[in-house]
Amino acid sequence: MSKRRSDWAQRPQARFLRWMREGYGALDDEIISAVAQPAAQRPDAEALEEHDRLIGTHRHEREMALDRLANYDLQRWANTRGRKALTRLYVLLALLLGASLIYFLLDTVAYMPRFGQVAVPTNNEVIARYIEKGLEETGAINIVAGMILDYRAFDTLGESTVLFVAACAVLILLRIDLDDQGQPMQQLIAEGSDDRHYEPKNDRILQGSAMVLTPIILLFGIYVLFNGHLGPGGGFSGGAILSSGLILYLNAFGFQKAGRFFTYKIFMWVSFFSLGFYGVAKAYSFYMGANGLNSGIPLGTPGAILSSGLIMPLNIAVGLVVACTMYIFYALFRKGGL
Amino acid sequence: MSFVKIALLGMLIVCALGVSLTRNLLTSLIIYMAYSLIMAVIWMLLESPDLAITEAAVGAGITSVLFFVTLKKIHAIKGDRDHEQAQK
Amino acid sequence: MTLARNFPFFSILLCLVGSVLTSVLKPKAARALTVIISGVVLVLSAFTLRYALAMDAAEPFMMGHFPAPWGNELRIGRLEALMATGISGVLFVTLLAGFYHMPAFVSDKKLGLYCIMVDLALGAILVMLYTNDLFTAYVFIEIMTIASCALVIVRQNGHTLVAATRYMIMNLLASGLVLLGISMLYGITGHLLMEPLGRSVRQIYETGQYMEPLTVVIALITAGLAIKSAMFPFHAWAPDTYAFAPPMSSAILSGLIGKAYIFLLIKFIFRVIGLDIIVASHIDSILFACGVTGMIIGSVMAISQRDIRRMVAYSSVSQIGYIYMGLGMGTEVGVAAALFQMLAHAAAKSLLFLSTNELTSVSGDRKRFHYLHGAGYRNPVAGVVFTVGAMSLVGIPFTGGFVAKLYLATAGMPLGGWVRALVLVALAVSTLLNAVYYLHTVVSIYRRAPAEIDYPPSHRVPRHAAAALLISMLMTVYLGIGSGPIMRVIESGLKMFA
Amino acid sequence: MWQALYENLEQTVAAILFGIGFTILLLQRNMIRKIIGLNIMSTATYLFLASMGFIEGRKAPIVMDGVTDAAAYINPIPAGLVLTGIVVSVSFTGIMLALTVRLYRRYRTLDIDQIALLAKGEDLP
Repeated sequence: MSKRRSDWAQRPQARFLRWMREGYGALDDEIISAVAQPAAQRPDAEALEEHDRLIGTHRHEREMALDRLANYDLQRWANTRGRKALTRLYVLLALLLGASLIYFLLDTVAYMPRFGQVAVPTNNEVIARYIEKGLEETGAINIVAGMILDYRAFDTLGESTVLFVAACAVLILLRIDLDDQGQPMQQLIAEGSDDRHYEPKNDRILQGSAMVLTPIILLFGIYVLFNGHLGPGGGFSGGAILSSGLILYLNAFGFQKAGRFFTYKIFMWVSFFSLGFYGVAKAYSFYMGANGLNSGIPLGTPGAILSSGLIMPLNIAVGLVVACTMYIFYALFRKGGL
Repeated sequence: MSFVKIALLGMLIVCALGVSLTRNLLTSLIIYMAYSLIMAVIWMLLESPDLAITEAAVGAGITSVLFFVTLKKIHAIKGDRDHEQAQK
Repeated sequence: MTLARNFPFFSILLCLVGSVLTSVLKPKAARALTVIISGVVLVLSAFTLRYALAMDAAEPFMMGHFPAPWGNELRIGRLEALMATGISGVLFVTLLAGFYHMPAFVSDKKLGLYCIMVDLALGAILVMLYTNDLFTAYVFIEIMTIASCALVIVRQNGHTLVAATRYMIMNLLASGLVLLGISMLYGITGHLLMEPLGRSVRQIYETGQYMEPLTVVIALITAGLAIKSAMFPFHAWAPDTYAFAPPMSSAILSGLIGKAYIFLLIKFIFRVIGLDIIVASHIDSILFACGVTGMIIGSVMAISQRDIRRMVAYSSVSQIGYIYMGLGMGTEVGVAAALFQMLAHAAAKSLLFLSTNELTSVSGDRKRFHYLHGAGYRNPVAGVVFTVGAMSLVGIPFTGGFVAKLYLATAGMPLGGWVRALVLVALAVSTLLNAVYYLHTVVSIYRRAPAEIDYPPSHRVPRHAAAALLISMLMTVYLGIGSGPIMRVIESGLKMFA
Repeated sequence: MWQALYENLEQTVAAILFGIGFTILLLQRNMIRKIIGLNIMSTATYLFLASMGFIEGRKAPIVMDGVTDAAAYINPIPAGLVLTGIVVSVSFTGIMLALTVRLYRRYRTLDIDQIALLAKGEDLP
């Protein structure tokens, strides 16, 4: 390009003026001059006004042309050698970053307290009280359950809320909305968001084993759920086991049969009641605790199934939330609804 | 430090590298499942049965199911597409 | 034992239970409930502020029957109450002014879910303001991340999907760093609550044992929170997210959610680590450098945009730079100035995003500047409000932004030679650049509209929305005129922090 | 240093895994692998956290035979925290996968860079 740069329109002050007037960015000027002819010949504002008036009607087309050009350049650049070299540079840098991160972390680990020792900072008065007083203060045999549902129950409330908010976010992303007639939107189904046409496959082996396994899995899930304060397990694992039983049933028998007992309404109401119960129950206990009042919830005999105050109901509530969330994740991924 | 623990920890690293280095998505997913299961065993060794049961149910179970159903959605599992074509 | 000390807890609980309740309501009722919740939270926070102003030292609030190192705790102090009042006030106004045009961006069926996300985001912000426990903060960081991702993707087009994916990847990376930091900190101190943590960290600093991990912890958590609040070199996710999300979501994301992360960082610096240890580890110099660079580069990027939404989005990067410059000064005065800038930016930025939307919608949803000519006449309220917001961010006297810049400059004065020079030069250059792009926009919305472009018939803005916009404009002006009492609350609140 | 690393073997492995996950997240352009990288990163953190609670020769924190002596059981706090963490990570995995499905449905690819390119030129005539 051996075009003379002495044009008034190319000077910085003219660019600035034009930019104040018209609004395209000063830094994009190069692209503009590649598409459009230089604006004015004579160095005065009147000519610019004139020019403005002339191109006014075509402004939209020009903007579009600029966008197309920029995009074309971008797409072409994506296949050039420069881009490939840049990608290689990025890979190298990322590897370097990862390696240096590992190095720094290892260096830190070398200074961390030794693994498995008694005299580490974490072995302090906090866990002494959890272990020694945990049984009488929370009534739970499983100290972890007592800790997460009584001492640090606010974290766990947050955690159930994480599940709820995740389920809602996936609903936003994947649910196929019904139109006014209550029919699913055809366009979304055509996009392949629904694979209902795969079912029912009526796979004998699958259905037979599901018949046997589903009740066992569900029973085991309920056992883990109800046993959370007595042994390993609790709301999260129990809920996940329950949902895996439901998913197995769904896969073997199809959405129609599963939809008889699990609909969107049921999901919302179960979540509503479980989380609402959790929130209200814990709010009561937080309020009582913060204001120095006795909550008056009996702890029962440690070791009995009906013991340790609120922990078992809370476990059940958490379990229901987890089961519903996981099941609805699966159902939404499969067909965008229940 | 028992031999089993060292072997398991070594396998964790191998699995993590394997996820990145395999070509097939399904393979890397299955390697990730193995990774989760090994993690569950390690938690059992670290005397945290609560974690082990949760990791086995949530990490290796539900997460993998979600991954698989996604792969099915994006037709990365080959059988499905054939099935679809056969139906048409 | 007054009832007022329960108010922070009540407001958090209200948000969480309200969000669950929202899930079973019809969209219209859900919308009303969300607005009511934010209004009630505003009232409760105001009462908390009154209560906090009357007390001598910050109070812990036990979440349960167990005191500090054992159970979760909230903490009620002046600064927390002030920020909660400011943020819920801005949110209330934003919801009033923004909800009526949501149907243009969100399908009716998904409005209920959107309301859930707004409630939960408010709840998470409140928890991060009030909490006294690092792990609780982490859990609610995750809630906030997911909720804010959902705030972006309710508008379902390709751009928001890509922006949300970027946003999620960066933010989850940051969450990972924060969690690693928290677990290392737990490993070397054995505590998760802030008071005992602060004591243990002091002990580590004095004895020198585990000092190396402590430095790494500071780096990890600071980096994580900096990524989440879009500090300059980590801002890559921000402009697209802010530009393509529905305007109300952009206002919430940029104005409020980013501030909650920064507030948590300030809490971490003051209450867990201690300002002197941060200064000794030189992390503050890095924050300072990033802040100053961000101020300039964000403004330059904003100038080069051809689209008004992207311009406002990039200006947010530059404004976050101001906050980090204040933080990076490593003095209490600097942090106080940064806190004031947070309030000023929260008020001005939400107003800018909302009025920008009004301006573009009277111009046929076109965001290029030359289509906006005359938009200030087509919708006079939005024009005036945008002008005031722009003036605040540029730093014209009698607005919040001016006072914030003044405080920042004053805070820079006592610092050593070249740092002081850098502060002043950066403030001057950035102000100049801000003036260039904002005044250009103001000029272009008040230019005569060209006759060839046909604009849609102008719709009436509902009265409550116009009133809300005007109220938020008055808030910005109030921050500029009545800044004295607010600054005194901030300073005494910072004293209570230690 | 090597001796210390060997003694803290769990934490060493966790640090390496965190780095690997981080690198996968940065390097891989395939969304599914990115998500796996995220998961590896978070599980590494959980391993790091859980290893801090272990004390040689002590039992899992489930009260047996009424013994409530602090010297009998390991630290229950990391277990509780990791439990929370696992649930958080399954939630964000769900969301990321949902995003992936939506992106694939629109752009028919999993490569995030290509998706970004396609999205840029999308609403042009």
